[in-house]
Amino acid sequence: MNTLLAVPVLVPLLGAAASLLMRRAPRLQQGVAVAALTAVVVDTVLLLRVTADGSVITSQAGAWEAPLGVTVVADPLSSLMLAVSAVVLLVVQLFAIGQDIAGLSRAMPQVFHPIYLVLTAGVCLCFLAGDLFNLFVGFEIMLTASYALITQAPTRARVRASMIYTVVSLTSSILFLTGIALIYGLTGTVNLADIAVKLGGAPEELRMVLALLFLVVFGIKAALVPMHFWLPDSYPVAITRISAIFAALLTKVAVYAIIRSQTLLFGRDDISAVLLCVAIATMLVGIFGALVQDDINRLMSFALVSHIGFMIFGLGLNSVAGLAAVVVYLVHHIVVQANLFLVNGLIRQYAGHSSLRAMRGLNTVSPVMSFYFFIPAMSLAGLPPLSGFVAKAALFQAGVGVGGWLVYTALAAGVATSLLTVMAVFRIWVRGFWGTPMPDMVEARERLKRGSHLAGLRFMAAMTGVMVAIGLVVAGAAGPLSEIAFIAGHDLMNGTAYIEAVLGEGAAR
Amino acid sequence: MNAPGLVLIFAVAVLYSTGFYLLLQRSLMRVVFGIVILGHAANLSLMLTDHAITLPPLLTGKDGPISDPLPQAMALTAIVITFGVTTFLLALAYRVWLGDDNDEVPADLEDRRIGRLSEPEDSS
Amino acid sequence: MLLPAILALHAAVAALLPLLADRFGARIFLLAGLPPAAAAVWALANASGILSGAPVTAGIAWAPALKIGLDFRVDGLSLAMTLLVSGVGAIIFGYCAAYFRADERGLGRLAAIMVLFAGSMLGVVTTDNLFALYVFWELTSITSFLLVGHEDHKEQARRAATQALVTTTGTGLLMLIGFIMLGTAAGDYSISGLVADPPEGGPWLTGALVLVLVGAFAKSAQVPLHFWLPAAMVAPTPVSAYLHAAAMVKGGVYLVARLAPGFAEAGVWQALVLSVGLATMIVGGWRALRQDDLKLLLAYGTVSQLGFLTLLGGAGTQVAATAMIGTLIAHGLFKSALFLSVGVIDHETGSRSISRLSGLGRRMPLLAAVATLAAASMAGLPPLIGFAAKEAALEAFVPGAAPSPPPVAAGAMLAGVALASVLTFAYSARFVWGAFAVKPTVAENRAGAPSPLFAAAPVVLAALSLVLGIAPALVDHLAQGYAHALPAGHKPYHLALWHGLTPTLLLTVLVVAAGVALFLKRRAVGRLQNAMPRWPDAEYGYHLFLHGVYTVALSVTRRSQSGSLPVYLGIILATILALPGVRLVAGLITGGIAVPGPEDGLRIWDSPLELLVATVIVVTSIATVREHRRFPSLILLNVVGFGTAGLFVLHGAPDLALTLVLVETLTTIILVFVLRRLPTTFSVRPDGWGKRLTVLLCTAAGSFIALALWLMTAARSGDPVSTGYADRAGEAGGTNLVNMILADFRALDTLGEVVVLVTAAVAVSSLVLLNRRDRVVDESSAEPAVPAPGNAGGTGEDPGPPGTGALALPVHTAGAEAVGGEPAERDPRRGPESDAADADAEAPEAPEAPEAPDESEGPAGGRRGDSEQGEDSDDER
Amino acid sequence: MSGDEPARAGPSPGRAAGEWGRADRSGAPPENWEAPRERWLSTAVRPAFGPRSVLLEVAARLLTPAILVFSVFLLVSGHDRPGGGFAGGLVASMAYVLRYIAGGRRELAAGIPMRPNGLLALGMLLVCGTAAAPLLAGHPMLEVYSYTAHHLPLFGEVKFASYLLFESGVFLIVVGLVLSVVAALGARMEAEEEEIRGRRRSGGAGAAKGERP
Repeated sequence: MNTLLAVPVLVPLLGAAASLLMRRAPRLQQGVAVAALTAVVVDTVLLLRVTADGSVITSQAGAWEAPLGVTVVADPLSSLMLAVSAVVLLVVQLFAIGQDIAGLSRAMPQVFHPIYLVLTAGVCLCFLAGDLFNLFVGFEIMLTASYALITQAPTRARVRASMIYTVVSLTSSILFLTGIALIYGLTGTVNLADIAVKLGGAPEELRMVLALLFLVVFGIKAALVPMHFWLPDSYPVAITRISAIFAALLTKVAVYAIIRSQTLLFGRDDISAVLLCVAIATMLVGIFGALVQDDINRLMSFALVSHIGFMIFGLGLNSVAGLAAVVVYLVHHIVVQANLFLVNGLIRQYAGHSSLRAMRGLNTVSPVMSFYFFIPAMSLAGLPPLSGFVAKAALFQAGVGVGGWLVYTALAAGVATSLLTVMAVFRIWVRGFWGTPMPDMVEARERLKRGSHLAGLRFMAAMTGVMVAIGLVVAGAAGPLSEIAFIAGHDLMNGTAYIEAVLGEGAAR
Repeated sequence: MNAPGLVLIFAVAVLYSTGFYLLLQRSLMRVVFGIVILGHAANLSLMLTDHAITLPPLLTGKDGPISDPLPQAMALTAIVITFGVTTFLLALAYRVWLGDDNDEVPADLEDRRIGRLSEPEDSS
Repeated sequence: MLLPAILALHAAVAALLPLLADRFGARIFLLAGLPPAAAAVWALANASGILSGAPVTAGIAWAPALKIGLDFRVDGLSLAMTLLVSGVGAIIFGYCAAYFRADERGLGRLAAIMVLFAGSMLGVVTTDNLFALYVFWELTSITSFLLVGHEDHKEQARRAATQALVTTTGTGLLMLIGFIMLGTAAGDYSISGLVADPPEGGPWLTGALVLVLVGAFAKSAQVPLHFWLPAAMVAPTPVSAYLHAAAMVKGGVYLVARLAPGFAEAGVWQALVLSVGLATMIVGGWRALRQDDLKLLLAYGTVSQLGFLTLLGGAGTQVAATAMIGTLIAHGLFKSALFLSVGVIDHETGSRSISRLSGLGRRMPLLAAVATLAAASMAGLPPLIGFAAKEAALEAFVPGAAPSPPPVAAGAMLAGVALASVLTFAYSARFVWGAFAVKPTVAENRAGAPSPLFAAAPVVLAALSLVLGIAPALVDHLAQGYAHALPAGHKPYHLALWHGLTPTLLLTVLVVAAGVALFLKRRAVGRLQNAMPRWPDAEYGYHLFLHGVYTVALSVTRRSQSGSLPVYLGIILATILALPGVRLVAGLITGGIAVPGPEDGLRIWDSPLELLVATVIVVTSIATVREHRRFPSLILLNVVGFGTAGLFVLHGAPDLALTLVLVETLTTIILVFVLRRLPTTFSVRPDGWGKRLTVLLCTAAGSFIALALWLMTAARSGDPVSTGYADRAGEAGGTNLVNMILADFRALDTLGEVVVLVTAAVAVSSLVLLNRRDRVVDESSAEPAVPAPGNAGGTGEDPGPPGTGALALPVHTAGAEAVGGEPAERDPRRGPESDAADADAEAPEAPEAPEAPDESEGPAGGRRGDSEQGEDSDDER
Repeated sequence: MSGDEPARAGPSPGRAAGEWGRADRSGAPPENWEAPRERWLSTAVRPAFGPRSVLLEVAARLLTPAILVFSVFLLVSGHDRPGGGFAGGLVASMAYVLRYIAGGRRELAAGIPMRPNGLLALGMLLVCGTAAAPLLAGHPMLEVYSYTAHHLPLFGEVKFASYLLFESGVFLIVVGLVLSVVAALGARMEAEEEEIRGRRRSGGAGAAKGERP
């Protein structure tokens, strides 16, 4: 158990340290990165197997018992998130190596691989943290790595975008720290399970204030409306591999933090009404933003914001089915979002940009790429038989099961958002993929076919294909996935298992 | 008996307020200043979760209540993290200035472009 | 379990086809026809068992926890639909092999999607799980989107495809909600279970049924959602024949018929189904009467017939059900035959316009005969299957013949059906006349007879119409398989050519007479139609919807997404005040949050020293805000830091104070490094409301946090966990607790912290220590899109509208030095200055322009030609 | 950590090129943040601020070993009195910052024993290695092992604990961070500024001889 829980954090960090020493040997760096990520994938899959039955496993860093030392915890939710994230991280890493082979990362200093590994460790630590301050540290690792990554190959646009990104993230970090101070002030502990227990004796109104404060803190990072503005201004500007991983993972980590804090810490108070209102606003504002964008990456970023709203909707239902739906949605969305951004990277190879206003006929230029786009686009739009449909069916089912006028409003917003998502993603298809191909795209294709970049490009395309396949597997494995999701949802609603695993039998009272 | 004195609470309020105000400025350097001040504010908040005037958490055998070491450790961690990140922000600000020759936070161009549209570009 | 295997066969063949297209050309359609043929054969082989009341079932678990399962159940209705969908499908695939040329673009893709469509349709009509039904249902929407948009270089095709997709998926989502409501109410997502044991009535059920019916109506092109179907006629003709005559549009009818046994009694059901069906029937027939394009004529005819089918399927009586199955089969056969005939005509003459066709009856006698036969079936003439079905339909609504609908409604229905039959007869006649007659005003077309293979499919389909008409017992068998589930009428009814001299026969004679008259007076009818006011068009509503959505989207985005960092941060602060802030104030007001009094913690300060240091901090931090010169403000900032360190000392935190002083010193030094490059003063915001509001916002946020801190710490009960550290210090072997926490008790935090430091250090150096030439890396050289020969950076690529790329400005680096030829921003969308963006916004919409000529071809042309009559002149945005 | 070693003044440009530049496949000129750009800096090395002060420079050189010793003391004694890896690292880096301020980037380059990146990587290896080592025995990460030597000459009883390794890693990383930031935001900018100054002059007169008249 100790090893299983330590590997996702320590192995990438060791890899990063080794990789920093190998700046002169990019091949070696790539090898180290792939090895480390593979180890993480294997480890997290094992972790998922252990926790799939709903058991919660813990490890006490430094061997000090729970409220004193830092606890590392894996429950079904965190190990599922870990496993999916690890797989996506690995595939994006391989895509990046493809880009390296194709010579497309010429101008980047050789720090991508170490920082990417640090990002991996940060993401894993966030999912594993059983301690609020440790969660803060995990967030900081992840965010600092993301600051470093978003400024890779700094054009002026990127520098501008990362300024917005960095300052907003720093603000949320400061607020997070403030929140920790408040929680410590009230409870005298930072261990999540311990906080959960001690908050029980605190005045309800103060708990509510904390719940809302933490919703805001994590909501900034999860890009909840009205705190979403920074995301569409920053993600699309980063280079492909980085925007892919950001879009796939970073907001999801924040969503995970929202789920964890709102269920485990503040679960006994009901802020569903706030959550549902936020969800409605997020779904609609996000997708409205997507509809008027001309840049594919920006469109996808707005769609990302919008679909975070779906997850908050599920959380706001405050039921096992709702949480299970969120879990399914998270897994689906991580894979699909990464996939779409990778495809956008491929599109750039043909079009040289990602603007829909000067893009036509990609369908003819590269049928394979169109396929790679179409599948995740359908999935994002929630069309069957892909993972997006499963997630949406789960969510709507949970919503109908709960009922109430606010939930019905949210359902209506969800249906409207789904339709608008269809319109948004198929707008990309109709404008960018259909039509007579632009002459320079055809030229580009011919040049790519002859060029020395072919091997790397093929590798990139293959990795995109792998991601598509993973998306299909998620859809096909909807059975086991939803089963784990329900177990996770049950654990989250209950909380006893988590608290007792950390603090010992009977701690949850 | 835990709550800190009102003077300190007032100091925290002022620190947060000034930090936020600097953060909301367009000048990049003032934004950096804002982050630095907010860092102080957050660390001070952590410290204030504890009794006031007390002995350091050193187990030297002296009598008297010692201060709570955990917020101190967390604040220390936070100070160093803030330092690291602030230096990055500074480098970034420098680079923005290098690119735009302007010590101001630039607005997003695509947002402004869309902001100028009066009609939807396509509705088909 | 054979059925899932056949479905899988569809998918497998679809995956294979694109690979084979290059080698086999249009012949791949013969391969593509195999899965539907297999399905039809399977259905025939199982027919006797199924019709004797033993449905075939199969199931594949998918997500049992979510009640999503691929369950199949083939009963009488499913069998009829399977035979139609797969049987007609197989014939049409054969036709495709002759229709398409080998050099058709995307042939493999087309074939693959058609097979996928066939598979999805088979799924729709055989599945027994509501979710699975939705899955297959939406798959047909998507495949039809791709098929309609097959000729994607035509603007018209793209538009029609999008329209069909938006209409069907939008309503499909409503249907999904309806399904979930039904499933939740019944606790069961199996259709057979739901129909056998429908949930209790009430507003819940009403809502669910309305949602489900909306989805079904949109799919089956019922008024007012019918507009997508005629527009979708831009698809290749075999596709239209398959999707828009035989298969997809029957989906909604099928769903209505499928649910009718369980829900026909519900009030809203009958009202909706009967009124919508009736309206669709008449509107479609009326519009079909005046189309010039043969394909559009058939499309509106299909709309009319779909209304008819909905009416029959929803009526919920045995006779109506019998009539529905009969009409379903009849319509599938004759409408496909007619579409395929139009395809042949189009293929041979290059036109489908009535006003341009003449004398084809002489040139293509076989085709003329076949089409006439099929049209006669459509018109309901004996001895064709269409006649038998229509007789049954009229019989179903003879007042008093069945317990429901009530006599008055039945009378209205009967009149409606009769009127629609008249219209049907008239447009059928007009079709035959328009396609094959010799028109004196039109030059005779010169076209050869089609090849036998080409004509085979319509021949087979028309022949089937005839055979089944002569021997309606075959269809009747199928029909009874479904109808027996419904409440019986006064006497059993069977499809037959001769029932004796019944009132319905008389009605048929009247219908034919009126139809003939209507056809002969077609000019007068045309004038009448032109004279009538234009009805509010649902397509107009669709455009209104789109325009509304985009306008709302734009205004929301324009208002919310300002692109300005201070605004974003201000909104974050406002959110803090609005959520936790308001909650805190509310708690204070209601008394839910206790305010500590003097006896439990309220005090001004703990030592005068504290007051002194706090004053220093307060004064200097406010001074920092007010100071606009760089170095003085830096010094003030420094004092704030040292003041904070002083407070730490007072609070017994020497470690913290030491670290803070060191960090503060270093920060200052590094700030000096950068600050000396920057202007000597910071930019100042003008005084005014904006500034006052900012001050207010920040003060409020700061006060909220401080207040919350005070209240929270005051509310703590019990000791913090950290008291445990002192007890364990001996074990850890040290006396400085803070350091022991950092290096031992909570070393994981420290580990993370140093990782942050490493990352920040690497980030700083990778940001600043770039090579000179890379200092501001060009977008496309960082990720070169296309490494153009002779231009390694790929900077030569500028696919944007001309003029924007040239606006890249040289970048000024430190001081006044300009890096020459700096290709800063190549992305055409992101001009370096707002001027560039302006120019961009005003640039003409290049992508659409070259496609204008395309619109004169294909169905678009037909529709345009039609518009002189004042119809369908929808302003296409 | 070695102290001041004037003998190793300035790595050769070639070595620097290898460290920083080779990885860059563009074939661009190697990046060396510390090696002087000889073309522009043939005669003078400017300190970071103001004119060169020999007194300050000498004082800085003399102080460096003392400061470093003090920082190591802070590092080692951290468990019992204020100090520890952070404070120690910060103090140690202060020594270098002082040298940089006094003597400019060349003076800084002369003083440090290792490139900042190496320090960072080494520190991270130490920290993570210490954290991961207990896993090999199946124990939780970061578990502390200690060994007490009872009869050491001169020192008597001395305890070696694995957290000391951990703290040393922290120490190295803090020094590495400060050095790379100084290198990036201080020395690098300084070099740029000189380059610009030199270019301006060479643009006018065609001869870029030195800094001062």
